[in-house]
Amino acid sequence: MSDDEKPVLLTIRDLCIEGYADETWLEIVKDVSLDLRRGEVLGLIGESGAGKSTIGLAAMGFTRDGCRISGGTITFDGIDLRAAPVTERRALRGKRIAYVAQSAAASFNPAHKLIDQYSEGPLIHHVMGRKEAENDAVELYRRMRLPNPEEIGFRYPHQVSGGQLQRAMTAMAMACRPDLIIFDEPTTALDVTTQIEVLAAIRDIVEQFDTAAIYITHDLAVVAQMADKIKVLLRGEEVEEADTRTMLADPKQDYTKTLWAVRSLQRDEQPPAGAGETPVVSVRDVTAAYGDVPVLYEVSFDIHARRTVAVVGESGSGKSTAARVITGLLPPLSGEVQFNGETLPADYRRRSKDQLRQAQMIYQMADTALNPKQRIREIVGRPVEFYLGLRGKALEARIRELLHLIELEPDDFIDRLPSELSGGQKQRIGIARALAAEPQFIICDEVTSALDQLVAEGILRLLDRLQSEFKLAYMFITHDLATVRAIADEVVVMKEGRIIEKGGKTEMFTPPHDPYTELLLSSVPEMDPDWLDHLLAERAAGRAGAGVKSADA
Amino acid sequence: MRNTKNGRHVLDISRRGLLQGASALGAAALVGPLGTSYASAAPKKGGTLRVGIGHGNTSDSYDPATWTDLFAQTFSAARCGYLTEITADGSLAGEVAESWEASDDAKVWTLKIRSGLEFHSGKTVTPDDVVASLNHHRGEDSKSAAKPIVEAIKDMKIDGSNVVVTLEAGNADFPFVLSDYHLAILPSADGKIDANTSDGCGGYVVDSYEPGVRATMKRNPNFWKEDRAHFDGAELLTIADSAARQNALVTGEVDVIDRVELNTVHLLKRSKDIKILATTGTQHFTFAMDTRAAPYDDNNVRLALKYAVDREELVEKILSGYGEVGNDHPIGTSNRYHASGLEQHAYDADKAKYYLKQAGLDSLDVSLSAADAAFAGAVDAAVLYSEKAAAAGINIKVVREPNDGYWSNIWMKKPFCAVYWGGRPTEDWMFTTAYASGAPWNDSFWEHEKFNKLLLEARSELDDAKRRVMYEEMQAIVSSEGGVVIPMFASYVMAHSTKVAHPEKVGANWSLDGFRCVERWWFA
Amino acid sequence: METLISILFFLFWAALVIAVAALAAWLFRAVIIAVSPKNLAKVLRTAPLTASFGMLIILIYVVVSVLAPAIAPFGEREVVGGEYLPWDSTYILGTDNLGRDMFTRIIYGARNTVGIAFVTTALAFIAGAIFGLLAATVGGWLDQILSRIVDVLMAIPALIFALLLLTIVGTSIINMILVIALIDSTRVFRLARAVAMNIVVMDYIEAAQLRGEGLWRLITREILPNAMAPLVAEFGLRFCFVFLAISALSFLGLGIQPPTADWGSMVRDNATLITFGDITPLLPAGAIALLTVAVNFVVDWMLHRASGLKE
Amino acid sequence: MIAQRIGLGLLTLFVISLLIFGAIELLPGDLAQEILGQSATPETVAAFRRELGLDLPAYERYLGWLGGVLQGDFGNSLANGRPIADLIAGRLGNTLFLALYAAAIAVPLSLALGILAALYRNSLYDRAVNVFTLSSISFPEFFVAYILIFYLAQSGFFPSIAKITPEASLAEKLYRTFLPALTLTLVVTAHMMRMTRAAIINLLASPYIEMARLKGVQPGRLIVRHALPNALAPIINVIALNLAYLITGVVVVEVVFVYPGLGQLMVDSVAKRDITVVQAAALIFACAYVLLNLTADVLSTMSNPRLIHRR
Repeated sequence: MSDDEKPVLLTIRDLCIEGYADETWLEIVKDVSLDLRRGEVLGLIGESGAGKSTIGLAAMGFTRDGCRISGGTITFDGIDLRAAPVTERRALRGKRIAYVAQSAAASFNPAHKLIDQYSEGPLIHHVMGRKEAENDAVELYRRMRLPNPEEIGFRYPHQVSGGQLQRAMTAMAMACRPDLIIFDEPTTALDVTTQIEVLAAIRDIVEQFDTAAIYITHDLAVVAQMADKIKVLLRGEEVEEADTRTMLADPKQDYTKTLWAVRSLQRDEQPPAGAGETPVVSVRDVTAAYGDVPVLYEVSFDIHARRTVAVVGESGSGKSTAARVITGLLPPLSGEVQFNGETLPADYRRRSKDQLRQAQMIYQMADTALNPKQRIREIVGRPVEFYLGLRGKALEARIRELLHLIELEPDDFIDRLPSELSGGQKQRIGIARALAAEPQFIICDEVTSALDQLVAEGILRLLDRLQSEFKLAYMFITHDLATVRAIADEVVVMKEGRIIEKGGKTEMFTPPHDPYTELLLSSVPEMDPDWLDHLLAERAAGRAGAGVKSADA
Repeated sequence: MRNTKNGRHVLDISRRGLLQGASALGAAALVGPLGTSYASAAPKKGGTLRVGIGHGNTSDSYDPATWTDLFAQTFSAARCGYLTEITADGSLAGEVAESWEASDDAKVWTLKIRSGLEFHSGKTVTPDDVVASLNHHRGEDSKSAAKPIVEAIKDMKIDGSNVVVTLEAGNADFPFVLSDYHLAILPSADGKIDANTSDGCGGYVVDSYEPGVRATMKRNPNFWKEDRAHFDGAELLTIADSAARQNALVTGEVDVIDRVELNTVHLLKRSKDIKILATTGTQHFTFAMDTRAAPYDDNNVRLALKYAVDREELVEKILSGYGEVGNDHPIGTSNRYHASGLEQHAYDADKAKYYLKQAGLDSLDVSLSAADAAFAGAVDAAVLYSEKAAAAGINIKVVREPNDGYWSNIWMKKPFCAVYWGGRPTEDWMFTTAYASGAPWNDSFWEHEKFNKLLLEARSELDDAKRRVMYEEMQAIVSSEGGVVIPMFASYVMAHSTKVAHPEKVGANWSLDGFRCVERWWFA
Repeated sequence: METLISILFFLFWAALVIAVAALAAWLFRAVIIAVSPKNLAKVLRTAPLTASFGMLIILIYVVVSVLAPAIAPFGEREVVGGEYLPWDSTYILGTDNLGRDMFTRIIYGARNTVGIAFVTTALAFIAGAIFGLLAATVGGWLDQILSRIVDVLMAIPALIFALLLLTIVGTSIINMILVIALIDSTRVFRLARAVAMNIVVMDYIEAAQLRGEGLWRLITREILPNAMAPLVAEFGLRFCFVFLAISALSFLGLGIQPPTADWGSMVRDNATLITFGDITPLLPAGAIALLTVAVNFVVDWMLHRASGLKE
Repeated sequence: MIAQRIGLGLLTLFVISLLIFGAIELLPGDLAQEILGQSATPETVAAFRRELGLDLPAYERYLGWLGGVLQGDFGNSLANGRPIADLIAGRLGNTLFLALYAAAIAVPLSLALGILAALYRNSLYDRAVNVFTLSSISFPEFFVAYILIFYLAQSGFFPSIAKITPEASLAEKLYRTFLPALTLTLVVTAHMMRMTRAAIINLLASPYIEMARLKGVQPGRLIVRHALPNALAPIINVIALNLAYLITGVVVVEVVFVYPGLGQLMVDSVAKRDITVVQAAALIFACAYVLLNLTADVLSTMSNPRLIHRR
């Protein structure tokens, strides 16, 4: 792909960007430089807050509200984007530099049909007429391998699935045949099986039109498939930059090395519980529905003390619903949930305080799981006060103890508001709140999926430690098989409300698999830059024989 | 005029006018004893008079039994004929009744019905119509506000073109009573009038009527009075908001308005296209005390309260000078037997204190209920009263009551409240209505033996001098012992554009030239 | 030419007023930052000039209301001279229709009006917010019943409803406060319920429910703090609407008891003058408008802070 | 869903009729006393009551009334015997005419002002519009009306009273009712404009707005084409609320401009305790409110492709 002879399209020198926070301007990008040649794909990688998106947007001469470029130059094809007047920059956007956002579902305007949004760029930049643009859209939809390319453009965004939307957005970015596309985490919000399709489609089209691209992601395996060269960022500063293969094989900086090492976290399966041991939680033949829509069909599984059961599946598979049945938020139509052999009332409102205390929950989005108006002291202290009746000094001491347990310095954190915490710290507070009730059983609902890998790893290690310390039983809901590998003892694979397969982790990761499990497992990207090529080739061959169906049909 | 002797009886002209009604309305108006004359400004015909009236309600109707406000009154005065009419100078003229004659005890009245009168519908006005029209207000099932007025009628008989009315007791003022605005003469069939007819025998024929909004009329081509009804047509508009009323006049939307807001009359006066017209008659504003209840049952307290009100200030501030001070009796200077020689009550904190002490009190705490429904500015008047009374050790707590329902819930229910009286054209009528023992509207619940006796005697007394003595004595009694503080007589303040002309003498008995501006006025 | 001069004249005055207001706001902000404790000062530093202007005005109003007897040259109900005296050194703003000092009445009006409006709005918010949050939190039949009741109350025109109720119960200040608060609380209910509906779906509410928290704590500790921002914004507007309601009621003859001075009734009492080009009624009306603008400037700023929108 | 809403609406109407009936019953005094006013004597009042059946127990009268209404007969005005259908038809026409007239000015105006304010937010224009609209809503309606009369009627541009006759041409009607319509416009514009601005600004942080900006969309198009369609639901609701106000809440403006609308009829009828007319008017107002809310809901639904184009 790369070709050093091609002319340089984008040059950024010593870029500094400031963001307005806490009444002052803070530098969020420091002295970043990069060069991008025509047709070249640069992977920008880093954790959240590394300034990836900010740099990506700056490459379009754009800053979000509350940010400003404070230094450096951005030159696109000879145009100084900092000096250029607003109208000139606006004329470039969408026409010569396009953008593909992280969440296509949020970035498509819900009020307009896809094809109208596609045509808008060509129309306002006077590249094509409406009819021409619509025909072009169908062509690009076809190239993006969207089903029903003729017809899909006439749908509204909400009528199209996430993977398809992401492809439609890439098509839209291509509408004016730009010289440069910024991909801002385009597959992060997608299920693994869907991600493959989108990645393949993006790669193809960028190659076909010889478009230069900046590919922003926090997922190394993904960037390995897409980029010609990789730049690693940390807190707004460049760590290192190198050709993709070089970078993967031989990272120079310690930070890069730790990034690379994250994926190696793994824990051995705990010995299975004795046959006579009563499981802490036992889900028995649960069938449940939201109103008239059935979501769970006769689901049964057990969770024993000190063991972690990972419930795996894609969005809509019913894994979160199972958790809601267990917590009593959704009384099942039939079946029951037992706790230490005792049947729990179906509705949480009829459960005793002690029953409620015994089962706690940690949520995926720490942002919405912590009351933004309460201080840490109250968030963590309330369950202690509520369940255990501690007051005054004893309460304070217990809160501090809990904060120690989750490895946060009490003096520093006890009086903060959730908005004053980072994502990982918030999730730790969520864990502390669950621990505060001194439960036997904790449901972890995608607790790491919103976090950077390094942070996620820390959380997983913490959970692991706490489990052995307090003999906890975990139900771990996730779609990420790497996480499963890292923490689970048992795995329950769910699809469309049914359990496809369940068993010990070792067993589950060893073939032969159920075809769906196989699909899930094979879709997890690997660090090998050739992984995607191989997989696609394999599947193309397998499609004729095994008939594995894409989940994103 | 009072001392002119004429005929068998020693009577003055107005007296004779009373007992033997002269049909000569024109004569009365043109060459009346006071020399009232509009010959200098000869009326012109034509134009449509637009009158903005502060009254009028969507629940109004054609039924004379329900008329209460100025809109209905002005409307019916233009549309309907009455048996008698009080002319601009306060004398009585015949209208549907051409003339009348009383028996010596003033008990039997013979009314001669004018011949050749026609309703707008073309039907002739007959004595039957007159009897039916009066009967509409009589009888057990009558829901008419005029019922108390016609209750005195014992019997009515038709005698050719005459209607002979027999009263329960003699009443020298009976023809005056017949001018009451409820007693419009309407066409009848089978002895009953159709209460909802738009017909009438007045100067104007109804074009349209939307209660609470507007009425339009055009001149009755067959109107019998030759020097009246100069306008081609008239439009009466309900404009309840006083600012809107003034603006309508200022912007030329209407030609005449009534009830000019006194707050701003000085500003309105500045306009050279607008003239203010004020007449002082019998309208007076009062604060009525329940004389049955403590502390008002003690006349000393009542006197203290009478001396604690600054009448001049009220006239100046509440009426903007458009009025006269009252002397705690309801007979105004325009009444025939006004007692001009009585000592005038005036603000005197020491006297008030003195009377308070007489009542054995050092200070007095009372609540005074008021609402602008009582009269415009009643609440302000109460506030001023309260301010001044404080100096005499009387603490008046002003209670603003809702306008809505004031007459049914506050008046005659609360022991001390503001009241409005349009007044009555005769002393007897006024006293009988509101001061006689047991009268339904005796709002001070006042009982005075001597007063009641005098009232009865005066009613059927035909000797004018004797009547005067009696009525003056009654005024003195009411003033010094009555239960009503009457601080002021309010003028009717109207405004009209300079395009409108009216006779020099304008009726003071009611607003808008005794309701009759449509009939009496013209465009200059 | 003359119009041009008058326009220029007007613009000059407008610019001058704005400049003085801005300067006052700036000085005020500097002063309160200096005298506030550190945390507060940090927040105050973010206040735009409009907001500090608003705070200045509100502070002035509060001071004037509290110190009314000390500031006012005459007594609230004292008749000091002839009616409608012009502005001069004794009667700074002239006298009213009964010869009471206008300036004094406006100062006392601040006390009565602001007090009544505050109590009314506070009541409306207490009732409306409690029921609104309750409906959203409990849901089900309680929500249905409360919502239907509010629907019914809102479907009756507010002014006519107030007229009916006040005629039934009588027009004391207490009754007026209660009636206006009742009518306003239906609007607050709708808002509180809508806002709370968005909050109750949050995970932290679920967490609290699963913990077994009681309704009262759920509402007061978990939901209310998060619903404050839109409620406060609504409070700002509703607060000012109370003046209007009182004013409209006095138009229908159901105002505040005299001789109590309140701006709504003062506007009404003197309103006719405006049709003669006399600006007297503009004084109380302007006092209301200034307060409305001031309150909303502050509210806008608070909302802005709460939304975290950086512009 | 619509059928359910209509059912609920009918229930609301029924409850309102009960409520209003009860309220009128509770009002001190009755029709007989109010009609006769100061001239009422016990005898005449009794006769009046007998004739109108006011001496019957309240529930009998209510049931009688309800029976009539269910058969489509609203009965006659108790006060003057006119059929209520006739009485109200003309008034309703007038009310709707004025409401639509005012809405025809106010809605486009407030949308335009709101959009411009969102587009140039925090600019001088935005602040000026903000202050102006806040001031205009903090003036009582009648006061706004008087000011307009002073400037526009006394100088002869427009008539000060909105006297309309059935035979007047449309142009004349529009001319004669211009001032009341303008007054109402000033009263409702601020609210709608502020909501439009807020609804749009609310969306400006959305990813799809950023996306549109990154496509090179100009600010005007950004607001109109990308933000506005998604802000329609709250805007429609505010418009519906204000339309409901224009129909039900304008009694003060009707009084000032002597415009024969329903509000005035209802206030008059309340004053006279003419219960049948009050009931009919209240039901019409409630109907307008319910229907407008229903329409707003349907329109909001239709403005949201997610709700009309199901998957």
